[in-house]
Amino acid sequence: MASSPLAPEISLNPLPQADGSCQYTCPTSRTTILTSVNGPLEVRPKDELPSHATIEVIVKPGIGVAGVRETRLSSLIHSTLQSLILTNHHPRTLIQIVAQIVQAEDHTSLPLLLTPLLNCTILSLLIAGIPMRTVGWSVHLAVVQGAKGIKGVEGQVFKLEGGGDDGMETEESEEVVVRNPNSEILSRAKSSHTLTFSKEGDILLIESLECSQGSGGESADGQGWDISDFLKLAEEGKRICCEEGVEIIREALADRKVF
Amino acid sequence: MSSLVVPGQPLGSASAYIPGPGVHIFNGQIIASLVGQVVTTTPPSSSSSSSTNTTTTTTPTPTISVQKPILSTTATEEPNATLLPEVSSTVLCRITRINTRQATASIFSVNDHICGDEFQGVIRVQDVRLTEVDKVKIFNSFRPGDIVRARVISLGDQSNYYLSTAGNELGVIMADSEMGDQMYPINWREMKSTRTGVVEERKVAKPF
Amino acid sequence: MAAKAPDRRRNNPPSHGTTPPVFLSSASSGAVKPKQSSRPPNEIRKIFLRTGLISSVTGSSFLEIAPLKLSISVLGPRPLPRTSSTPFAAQAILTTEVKFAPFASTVRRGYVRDSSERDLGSRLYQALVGAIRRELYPKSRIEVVVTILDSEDEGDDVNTVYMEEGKTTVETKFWDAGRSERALGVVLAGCITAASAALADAGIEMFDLVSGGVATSFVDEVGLKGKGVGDAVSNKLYVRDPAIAPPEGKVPLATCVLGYMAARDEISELWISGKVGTKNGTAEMDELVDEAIAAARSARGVLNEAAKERVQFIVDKTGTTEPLKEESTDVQMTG
Amino acid sequence: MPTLIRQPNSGERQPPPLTFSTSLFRQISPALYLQRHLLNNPPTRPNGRNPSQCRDFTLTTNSLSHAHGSAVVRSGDTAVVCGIRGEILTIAPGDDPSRFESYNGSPTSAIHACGSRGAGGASWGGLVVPNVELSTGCSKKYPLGPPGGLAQTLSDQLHELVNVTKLVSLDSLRIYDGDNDTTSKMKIKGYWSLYIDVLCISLDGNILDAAWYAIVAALKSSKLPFASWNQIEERVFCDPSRYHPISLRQSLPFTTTFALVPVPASAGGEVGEVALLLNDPDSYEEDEACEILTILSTTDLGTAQGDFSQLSLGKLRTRVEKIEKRGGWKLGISQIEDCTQLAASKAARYIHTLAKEQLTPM
Amino acid sequence: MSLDALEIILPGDALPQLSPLLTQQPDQPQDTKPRSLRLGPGLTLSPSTPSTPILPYRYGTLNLTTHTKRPTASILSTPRHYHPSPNDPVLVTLLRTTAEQFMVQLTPYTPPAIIPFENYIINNAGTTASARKSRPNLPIGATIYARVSVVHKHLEAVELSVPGPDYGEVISQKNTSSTPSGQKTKKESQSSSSAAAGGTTGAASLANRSEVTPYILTTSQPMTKLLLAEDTLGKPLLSAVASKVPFEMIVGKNGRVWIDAATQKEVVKVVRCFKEFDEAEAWNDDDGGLVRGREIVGRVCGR
Repeated sequence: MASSPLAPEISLNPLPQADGSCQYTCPTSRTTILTSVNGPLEVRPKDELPSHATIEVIVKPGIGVAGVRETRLSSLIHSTLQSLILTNHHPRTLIQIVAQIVQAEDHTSLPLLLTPLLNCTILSLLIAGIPMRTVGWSVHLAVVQGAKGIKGVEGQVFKLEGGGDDGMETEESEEVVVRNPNSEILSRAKSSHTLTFSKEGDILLIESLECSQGSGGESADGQGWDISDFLKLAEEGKRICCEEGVEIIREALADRKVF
Repeated sequence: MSSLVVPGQPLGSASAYIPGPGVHIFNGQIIASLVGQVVTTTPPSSSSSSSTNTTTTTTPTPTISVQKPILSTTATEEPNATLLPEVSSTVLCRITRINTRQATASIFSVNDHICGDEFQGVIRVQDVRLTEVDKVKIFNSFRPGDIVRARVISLGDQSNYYLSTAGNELGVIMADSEMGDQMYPINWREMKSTRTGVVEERKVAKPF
Repeated sequence: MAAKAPDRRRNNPPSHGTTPPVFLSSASSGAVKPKQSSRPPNEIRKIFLRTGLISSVTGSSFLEIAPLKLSISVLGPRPLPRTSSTPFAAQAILTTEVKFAPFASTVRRGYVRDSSERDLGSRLYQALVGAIRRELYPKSRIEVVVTILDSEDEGDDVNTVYMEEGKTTVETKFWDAGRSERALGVVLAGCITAASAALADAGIEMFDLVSGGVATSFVDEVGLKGKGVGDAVSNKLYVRDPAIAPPEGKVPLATCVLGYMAARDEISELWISGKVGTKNGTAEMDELVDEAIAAARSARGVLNEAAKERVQFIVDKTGTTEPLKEESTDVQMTG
Repeated sequence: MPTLIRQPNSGERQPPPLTFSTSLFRQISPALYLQRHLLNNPPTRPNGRNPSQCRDFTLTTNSLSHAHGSAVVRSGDTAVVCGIRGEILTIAPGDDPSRFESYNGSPTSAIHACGSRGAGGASWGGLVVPNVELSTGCSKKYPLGPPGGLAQTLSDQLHELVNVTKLVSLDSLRIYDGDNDTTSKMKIKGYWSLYIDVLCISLDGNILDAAWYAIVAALKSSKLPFASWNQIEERVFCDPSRYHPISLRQSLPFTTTFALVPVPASAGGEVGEVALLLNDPDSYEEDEACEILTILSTTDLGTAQGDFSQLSLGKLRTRVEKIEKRGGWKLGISQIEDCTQLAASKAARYIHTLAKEQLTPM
Repeated sequence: MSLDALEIILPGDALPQLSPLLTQQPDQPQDTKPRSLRLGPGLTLSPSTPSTPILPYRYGTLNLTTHTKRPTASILSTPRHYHPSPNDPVLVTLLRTTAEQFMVQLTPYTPPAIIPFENYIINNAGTTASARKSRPNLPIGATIYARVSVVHKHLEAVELSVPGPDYGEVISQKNTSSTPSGQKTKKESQSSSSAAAGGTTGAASLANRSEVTPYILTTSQPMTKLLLAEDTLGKPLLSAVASKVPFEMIVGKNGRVWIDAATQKEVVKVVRCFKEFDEAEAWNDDDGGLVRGREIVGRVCGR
């Protein structure tokens, strides 16, 4: 069903017992996430909110025990979902989201994991029929300096200004943006931007950070990027999420018979 | 301006004063139990019923108490108010859960003072109003999110205070409608939404 | 710190663990002598105590005695946790927590409470529980949380190694039996005094303020040889609020720490460790306890001033008409 | 006490107004109380500051006797103590030290390239280990006990900040064999591992900025003893007489945090909601905010000494190293632009206070 | 956007088809009251965005019924979880009896629902169960067929009611020769199809047999919808099964089906047909599960 090589492989409701579940594999960053959503359930008295549903997000790592990094991932997802889900429909209940990182190149790299986690969670919320205000989609863009030898899937690598031909040949010193890069490209990237937009184009989550290499100290003095570059990138991210992202969702849901 | 006293400081003999708040009695002495100013209030010299039972016929015995001034600022709420709901104190609370037998609420202010923490109280169905107690429906009296003025009728069990709204000036003083717009009271059992004009049933407190 | 299991809820150090730095000082400079405190034995060190610094809790205080710095916060009468199965509590339940900051002592302490911290916590509970009028606050709990930011250097010389022509000897010059009790004693006394100030600041009614006092009995080093335990030792020196290094040529015998209610003249908590002779009944012990009480009484003076100072500040402020904007009272931490 | 009358905005018969004291009104409907403040123009805030004004802060460094470096930062009612302790990491003979050489392979992985996760254990860290402790009775909202969600998120954010900014130069943490003044490639015998422990004394919102400023100030003021490998004892020993500072970046990065509060604004007839940016929110504003925006930026003020505050910040080049925006959907992307201006002015004040503190070391 | 029913609506989509219903039709005479639009499940009012007054909050297809005198719009979708809505027929199990109501289990992992005694009507005369003597003593775990009466997000429990003798406790009619006083067994439910497709007639033949315990099967929401719509969606499967094995069934919208047949073996056969059909998600096929249904029944019921 993956119309373009960039589109993720999505299988809906792989888990029969869960209210809503989804398995999401990003072909380019080779990350696979399995999310299950259950709700509205009975909530523990101490987590109960008088007029809202409590959203609980649990991220389970691929290796080992959930640590500080997983708690941060679940708190980022929780704050994004807080603005998507209509929690006043089911007050004093619990909406529980469990996301298992099935396969990832680097199990602790936040940018590599955040985008697949968000997309997979949104899809399984839709399937579970949890009341939502709107739908969102996330994309991970990496800015790479000197893009020689980056073998990306067709359409994955593009230049910002003109966004012109996304052919493979790129000059040496030129800055290029790679969509949903894998761990190897990310390690050579200058900066990584995880952007999540809602269907109407409102921005839900930004997680952009500098990721050049080096042993720190004075050698890292010149790093950082200008805010105007970021704004251009955000526009591009918005286009990708609002147009392609929503299309992917509609396509995924289309083949499920509804009656 | 009287000087400040420290807990443990004797203030006078127990026979000379009636102990008010902030003091305690220890082998015949009135001892301060708070850091603050000593305040002696003498009851009105006219023979009020309380003074008849004191044996001394001379000046009525003053009550002595120590008051710790509260840092009440508009910017921060009073952090030092160590207030606990006591029996028969009027409290403001927010309804958190309702079922057919009782409404659970969280108390955030006692006698118009904000208390530092929120205590949990329960309004049982038989304490909602004075008249026709058995025909009361909790669902038509309170809704989660309503602000209710109630009176503490007992310390209750270990996690709940027992509250009652039996009284005209007790009940819902502020509520949002089903759609979430503010509502204002039109009579003692109905409130009207400001935006849509929808009427909803509540046990309303008399506004003035 | 040995490579124990990683803490799931915190950032962990590198996998094969790290060890505290060990100092190698050449023998020629000799062990550096800890500077002798010049104050007379019956005088306690200067106490810096201020209350009401944390606005988001009911009561708080900050205490500093030379190296020891600790911050206390009191969370006023709070509701009992809803699901607690405790029966109806007619009076407030007091809970005390004492925690050293990881950087507070020479050897870095972890985040999980060790035995000495739990011990301090229970002793602080004993000292305070009697003084609070708990029957006024039924069905509630009062939490006293102590964070020790900097403490005595009770282990300073432990990790100094002395190199003598190629042979390194690990020789601890100043480790004696009563050292850790003296250090923890000073910390406990500070906690008791500061906790009473915080409780007073929180406006919680108390029978009396509790101040902490420490005293140690020393005896001449030479006089001790050949004497069995318990023999009457004549020239005993009592030092109130002892510093970590014993006075010149003296060896510590016993240390006494107590929580003392000056107005009621009652001891709420007493802890004596070391050697106390019982030759002539409890005379020796009484002397030591009297010294500690004297130390506690002088600490009580500072405590009264600190408690009043905050209320005086409010009285002056509320005396004025314009709504009070509580400006941030900053903390001057002297080095 | 001034009474704020809560008027229903329409309805044919004017119902009796409800009057509450300010603090009661703030307790009953906190969101409305904040909106009432932000709606009058110029918008004011309950704590008396204007929306783009951050709290004034005080800094004291090196006031702890057992830490290699320490800083106390108090910004409004948020007070934070940061202590830095260095410990020795001895490289096992067979082990390859190169994994400590760079700020690890993938940009934000908290773990070094090899063996990132012990079997079944949580992740092992790099050389610089920051941690935040909130269960010190710093606020009624934060229960005692093991670190909860907020403390763990903060610890991870600080770890990521250390990795992203690459503040500490890793080669200043190396321990060589014998005296290392000869810069030839000496055999590396061990590393300094820095434990950065941030204790929150009082919590009133926006603890990330205070914690990061305390870490930068503590690192700037810390001194490590000179360590070298001792052949005889096969161990690393330190010299009590020779201390050296840790070498950091010249242009210091700082974080600035904003809270976005939805305010009803009838823009163009349509009653929509616009988000108002509040700089340096306190805990009340943080609770009411729908979004939190944090910007990590470096502003090189150049060598211009003198009083920083008059510098017109427009011409200074501010480079952004991290943006984190979470929750809500009201932030206009263009609003981030004027956030970087505010970040630059705050950075100037941070550097100014730090310089003043360094000149008068304890 | 054409009103094609199969087009997927996502939460937050604008719904232009509804706007003509909301605004006063220009051609309608002014005096007629504007026909108000009733919103069914899936749609909600969103006052904060006046440009799109009606907001879908679930994905699915738009179901607009304008022919009735009050047009209703809703989003048709089959979430996996049963969301109770008023007067749904449901099969519940009794958890415990309190002073004034029965506590019953409607769906797993949610707070128990309640049947107040005054809603429990035990005979045609309408006498309720509130009087002690007229209250049926239902054993714990008894299956009750009831209807949802009050659902409200603030009410802690969903309120059910037993509107008449056709509802109440479900006892297989066969092995209790004399029915307990006043308690009608549920024999002919509106969805029982035993006599439907030419199988052996009526319940009489079920009367005189050895001990047979009926089976309560938990089915997915789509399967429940299929079983409830006997003559449309459910026709292929039910007719296939009924042709082989006469059986009696009561379907609760909360995803529970009570199945009874002449012998225990037949009960098991019917249960296995339904279970395999559900697990194979045959209701998702284009032919409504006709082919696969028949194949499953053939395999399960043999000859």
